Amino acid sequence: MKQEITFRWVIPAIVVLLAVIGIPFANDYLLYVATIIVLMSILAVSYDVLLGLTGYLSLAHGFLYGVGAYTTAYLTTNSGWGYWPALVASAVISGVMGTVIALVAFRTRGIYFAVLTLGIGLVGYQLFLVLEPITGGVGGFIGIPGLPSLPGFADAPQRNNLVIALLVLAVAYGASMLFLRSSIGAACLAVREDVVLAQSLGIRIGMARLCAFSFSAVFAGAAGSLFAAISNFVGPDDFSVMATGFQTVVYVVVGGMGTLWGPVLGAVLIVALPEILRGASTYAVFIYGLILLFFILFAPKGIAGFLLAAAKRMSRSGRVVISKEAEAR
Amino acid sequence: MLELLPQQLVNGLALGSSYALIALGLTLVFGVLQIPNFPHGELYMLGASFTYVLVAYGMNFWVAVPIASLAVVIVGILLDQVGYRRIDTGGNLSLMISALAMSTVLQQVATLIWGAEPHTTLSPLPGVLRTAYFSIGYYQMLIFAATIACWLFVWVVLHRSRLGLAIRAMSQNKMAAQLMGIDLIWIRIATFAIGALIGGFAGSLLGASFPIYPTMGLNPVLKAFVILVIGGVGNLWGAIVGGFVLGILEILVSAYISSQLQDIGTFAVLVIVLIVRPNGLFGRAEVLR
Amino acid sequence: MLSIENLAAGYDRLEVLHDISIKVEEAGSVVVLGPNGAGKSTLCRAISGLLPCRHGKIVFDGKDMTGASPADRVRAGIVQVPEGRQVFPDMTVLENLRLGSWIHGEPKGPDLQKAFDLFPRLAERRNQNAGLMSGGEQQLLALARAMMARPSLLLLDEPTQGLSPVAIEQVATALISIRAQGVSILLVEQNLSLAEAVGERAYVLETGRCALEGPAAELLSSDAVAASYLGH
Amino acid sequence: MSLLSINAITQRFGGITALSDITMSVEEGTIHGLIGPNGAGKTTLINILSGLVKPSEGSMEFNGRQNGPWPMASAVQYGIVRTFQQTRVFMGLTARENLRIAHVAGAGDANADDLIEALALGDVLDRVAGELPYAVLRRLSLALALGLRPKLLLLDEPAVGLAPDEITKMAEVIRHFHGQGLTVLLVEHNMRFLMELASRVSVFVQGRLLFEGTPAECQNNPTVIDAYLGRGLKHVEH
Amino acid sequence: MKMMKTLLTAATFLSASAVGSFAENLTLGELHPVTGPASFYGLVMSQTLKLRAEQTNEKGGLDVGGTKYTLSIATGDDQAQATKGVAALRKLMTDDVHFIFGPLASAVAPAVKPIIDKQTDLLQIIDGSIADGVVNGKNSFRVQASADTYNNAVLNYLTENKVKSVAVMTDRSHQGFVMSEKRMGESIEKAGVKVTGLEHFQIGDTDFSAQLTNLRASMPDALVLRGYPGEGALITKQAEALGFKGQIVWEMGAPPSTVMKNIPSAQMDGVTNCIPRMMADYVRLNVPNALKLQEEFKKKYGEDPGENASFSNDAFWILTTAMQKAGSIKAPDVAKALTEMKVTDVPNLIIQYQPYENGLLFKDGQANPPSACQVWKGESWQNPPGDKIEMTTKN
Repeated sequence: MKQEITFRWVIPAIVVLLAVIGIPFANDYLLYVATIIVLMSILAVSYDVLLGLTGYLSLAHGFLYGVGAYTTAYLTTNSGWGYWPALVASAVISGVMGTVIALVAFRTRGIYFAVLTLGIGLVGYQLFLVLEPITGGVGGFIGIPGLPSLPGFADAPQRNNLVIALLVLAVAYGASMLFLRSSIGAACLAVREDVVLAQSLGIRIGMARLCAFSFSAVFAGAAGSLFAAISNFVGPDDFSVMATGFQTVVYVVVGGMGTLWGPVLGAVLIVALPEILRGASTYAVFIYGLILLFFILFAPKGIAGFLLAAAKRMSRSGRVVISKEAEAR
Repeated sequence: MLELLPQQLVNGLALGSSYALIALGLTLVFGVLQIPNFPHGELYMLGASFTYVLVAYGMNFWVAVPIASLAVVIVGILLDQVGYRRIDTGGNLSLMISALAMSTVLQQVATLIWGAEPHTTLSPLPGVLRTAYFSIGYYQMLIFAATIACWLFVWVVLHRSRLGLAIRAMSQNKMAAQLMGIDLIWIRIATFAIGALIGGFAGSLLGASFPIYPTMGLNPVLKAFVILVIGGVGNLWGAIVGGFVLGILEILVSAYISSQLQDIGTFAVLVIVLIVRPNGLFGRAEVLR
Repeated sequence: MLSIENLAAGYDRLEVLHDISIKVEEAGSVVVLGPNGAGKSTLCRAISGLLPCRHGKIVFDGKDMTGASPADRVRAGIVQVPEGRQVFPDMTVLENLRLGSWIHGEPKGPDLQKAFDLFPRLAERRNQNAGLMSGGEQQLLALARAMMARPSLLLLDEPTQGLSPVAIEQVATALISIRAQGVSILLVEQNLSLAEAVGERAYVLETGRCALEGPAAELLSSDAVAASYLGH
Repeated sequence: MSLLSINAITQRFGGITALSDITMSVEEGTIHGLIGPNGAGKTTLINILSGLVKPSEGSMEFNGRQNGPWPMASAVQYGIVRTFQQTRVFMGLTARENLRIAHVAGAGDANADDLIEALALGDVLDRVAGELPYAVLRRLSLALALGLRPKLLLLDEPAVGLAPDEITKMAEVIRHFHGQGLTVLLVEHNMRFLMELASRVSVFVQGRLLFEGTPAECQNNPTVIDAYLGRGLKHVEH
Repeated sequence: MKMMKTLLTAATFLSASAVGSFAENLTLGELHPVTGPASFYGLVMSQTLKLRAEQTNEKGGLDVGGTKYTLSIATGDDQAQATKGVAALRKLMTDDVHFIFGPLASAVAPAVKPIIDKQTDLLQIIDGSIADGVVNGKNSFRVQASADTYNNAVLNYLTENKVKSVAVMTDRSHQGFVMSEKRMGESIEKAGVKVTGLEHFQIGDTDFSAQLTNLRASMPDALVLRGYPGEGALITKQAEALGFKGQIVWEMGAPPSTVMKNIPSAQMDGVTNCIPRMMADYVRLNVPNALKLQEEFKKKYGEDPGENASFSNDAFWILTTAMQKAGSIKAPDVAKALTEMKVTDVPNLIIQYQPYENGLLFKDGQANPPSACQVWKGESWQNPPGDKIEMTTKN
């Protein structure tokens, strides 16, 4: 447990460090891939608050991510909003949408919850296609304004994108940590571990999981909003259940559920992997599937589980060494 | 437009029978083993692909169908042994992810072997029955009959055979089944084999009317999950009824509202069903009665 | 016939049984008594193979069964009537009985007849779903179902649990007639009257250990058992 | 004054009647024992009182409040808290996180230090519950319930599976909190343990309330002895 | 963290290898789906480009302003997905690639457009996507037809054959077809042909009976199908089964090999496909350059080049010719040369582009490949009797 708390700080510290070192030198491609990784990390971290804390598997988050993206696209292109208000609006609208979905979906449990949110995700994807006046239909939005420049990054839009995405990730990560430590977070944990016991301790389980769902929806919206501005283009394909919705689950599970930092590593691995495998293009998706299978079969606690176990071993062997020294004296 | 209703209903039944055929194997595995076997869609794809290959090498279609289906059974059993048995106690989530991972792997293997281009086995039974009110292909009628036959087959196995007795016992009370001296591993394998057999058979037959390509199983299996929820997990009769309901519903939405809203209609019904009845239309307790 | 030597078993980190040794003679009947939490059900599960032994040995008919699967033990003749009856609720009485004879294939006429002779009520309800029957009837069904496997050792885990005195009497009568057929019985019970009616030898478990052992008649009438139950 | 009164509660599951027409009351400030052979309906009663299951018939009053039983969350709010026969804590979380959940859910500012000291949990706070020894888990699960500062604690077999010295410790803990004004309804099979603690005992047999009295009365009442030991089968032919 | 490191090293390694170290090297990029569901379209295009580059190198390289350049093709696999396409393009750009062929997919073209628009030293020649609004005429050109050219082919067919009424079914996941659907409907109506119904389906659908039943009831003379050949074949079969007796008109790239894999050839008899002329069409019309590519492609890869090879082939020649004309391998110079390029300037073209004013190849970045209708007969598309091609290039 102690190790886990340490990791909670060490991993973000490493990310920040890498960013500070890497950003000035990285080329546009690496910056872009890194930006996408960060976007997916925002999704993954906030989604972990739902999946990791409550154990409810939602497949509707691809849709919520899309709601954020389309909201920003619409507001900045058609209504002339500035980016920052559009970001807030996207998060809020996605949050509200998420809350409505949660109110409906939490009537069910287990596999029914997964299938219901799958249905919502599929309907949502179709809505992006069909509601052409708002979403641009299959053509989507072209020409979405980019992210506003931070001071000092005016000449380097790619770096600017990455820095802003990192800032939002920091907010998402911090907010998730606060959520985890809050009374609602504790209540969510209780719901995941043992619903009956949680109830017997007087926890209003409905409220707890609703909060977790809404929380994750807000940041899914924010991530979507960033995606729209960074891509300058939004089309329905990125928001299908199989694209983003299921991918998010994969980040969290491969990374290690309920740890917050694990899902970040999951997003890093899963997004980076196809890029690394670009050379082995024909086999890329195949290898990707095998790796996923490997994790779920042999490392069900994800990368986080690996690291924690390794850390534990190291600290243990460290202790042994120290005690031997003590004996020698 | 109402004068088209008979034809549209026939269309719905034809579509529904293809859905039901796929849902049948899925619901069996789900009902008995509580495994959301997402790669059922890929078993369906493999049934179709194997048949295509065999026919391409000159084999008679009707000979190829059982051979391809049996080959799929082997794949199905392998899936279970590799991907599910180890994590059986790991909970729904692990099973689901393992399922999706295997789904991806199978799709990719198929792409590497056969490429991504769609192809269709030539229909062994062309021709159309035309009446005053509707027309329907002979092959569609055959699929309809095959759906009912498969349901009967599973029903007979479950309710009239020793194996079925053990499968039902296992689905109702694993511990007690063990105390009867039943080897759960074999029952598990048998259940998967039957599920895969029907999945492969479905693909084998439907590959002669639908295009075959590596991701062809994705849509049908999503629909099958919807049917599963509507019809009740593990409820065979529910899978058939649910399949037909979904088929007719899709056709009616497409015909009388808009063909753009076909999918929205389907999934909206799923959402509404689950809102009204959180455990599915026919409830959850109906496991393999 | 059955000999349990220094058995230890439990769940996760909790060891429930420590160092238990019990013997059942050919055609003998043994009762294991004890208050709740003494480890009676754990003992049953260890004998039938649902729970692995951590320590010790289970020998049946001269064969070491310690690592055998539940199915192998059933085939060897150890058949358990589990606690809480555990009939298959959505199956008919007849189907439950067919499952009972699983290791011998489809039930033979005489086997079924024997079961129905023993429990005429079951014959009347052969096509009714087991889940719809009363607790007493379910217990009789569980017993009949176990007999379909033609056990040489019948293992019963608290068959009187939650039953009315009338139902308990029916169970007792059935057990006596089963014993008369030469089937060995290992009865794990809390209810002394059934133990008195059926048992030859008795063991008393207390917190996972054998506290007392001796001829049933002697042991059961002694105050020691009552003390162990009622905390005198 | 009775803190809890149960009025004609009946519970049926399928073809089986688990409780029939139970009427009894628990006085404020007492430790009230509940005994009976397995399957007598004791746990079912606890499930009903704590709001886990709804009874088929009947009602209850608690602390002047009528129209119970209430759903779990409300029951806890009114001061009825239960423990479980099987050890139930949040196995994946540390002891500290476990306690945090309980305190957070509680009404007020429970004196955590007293609780941790009384239950001797100080040394294990940062360990994951799933790795703790059984006896500690039993105490932790009790701490979760006590953290909510209940008026009435429904204890379902707190001593089950414990070694004799641990049982003594458990009795001390219960007495400690009883001394602070806690009312306890105690289901227990370990008679020595129960008889030491309880001032009144109700005996359940087959879902019925057979007898109620002091522990000594129970121990010496022939019907209780027969029912509890299951003696009194006269008609079986040998 | 090891992962991150691996990523960094891998990326550095890849970029280093792609940039190369000789000044005479010139890398041309392509965005095509060489894996994934659309790979059977994309792979052929990639192969054609590589074939052309190899041949050029064998002849001593591309001579631009006196310098000989050895050509290499850097493949950006977009898997026909928007985000993958953007990443692939960014990677190519990072690897110092300034010329991009592609993309093929209509999902990718709009996604990469914002990036390309912003670049000053990047030139794109689209050889696949027919999506609306992706060509800017500054640094983005298209040798493939626009959706409107596709639609005009159909319109011409309808008017020439005096079709009185028509029903249209469109794949609603195909950006180019969907976005131009309304325009197409209007222009058909304007030409005096009644549109009795506009229905939709989606790629991967297997049942079209509801739409077809409705369409059949509206009794159109012709049924136009816009999408991909897998669904096209299936709709054709189902339409016949439901008793539709009118003319079926396809509007899709439909290689005979794919068609034959999905429908018995006899059932295809008489189906007409109205699209820009493609590879096989030029082969049948004995356009010498087409025959040459066919032969060379078959020799190297053992297969026929497939429908889209002509676009990739011509994109290659148009770009390299523009470089030679500009005497520069700077993208803006080459773009300028493209704007001024005449159809007759480029040798080796397969497609007989119809020149704009002054014989120009591009107008606002869009080239104008001729379209025509072919009729299925036997085992492939056949040019209708009397069909002949007006040669606009030196062959």
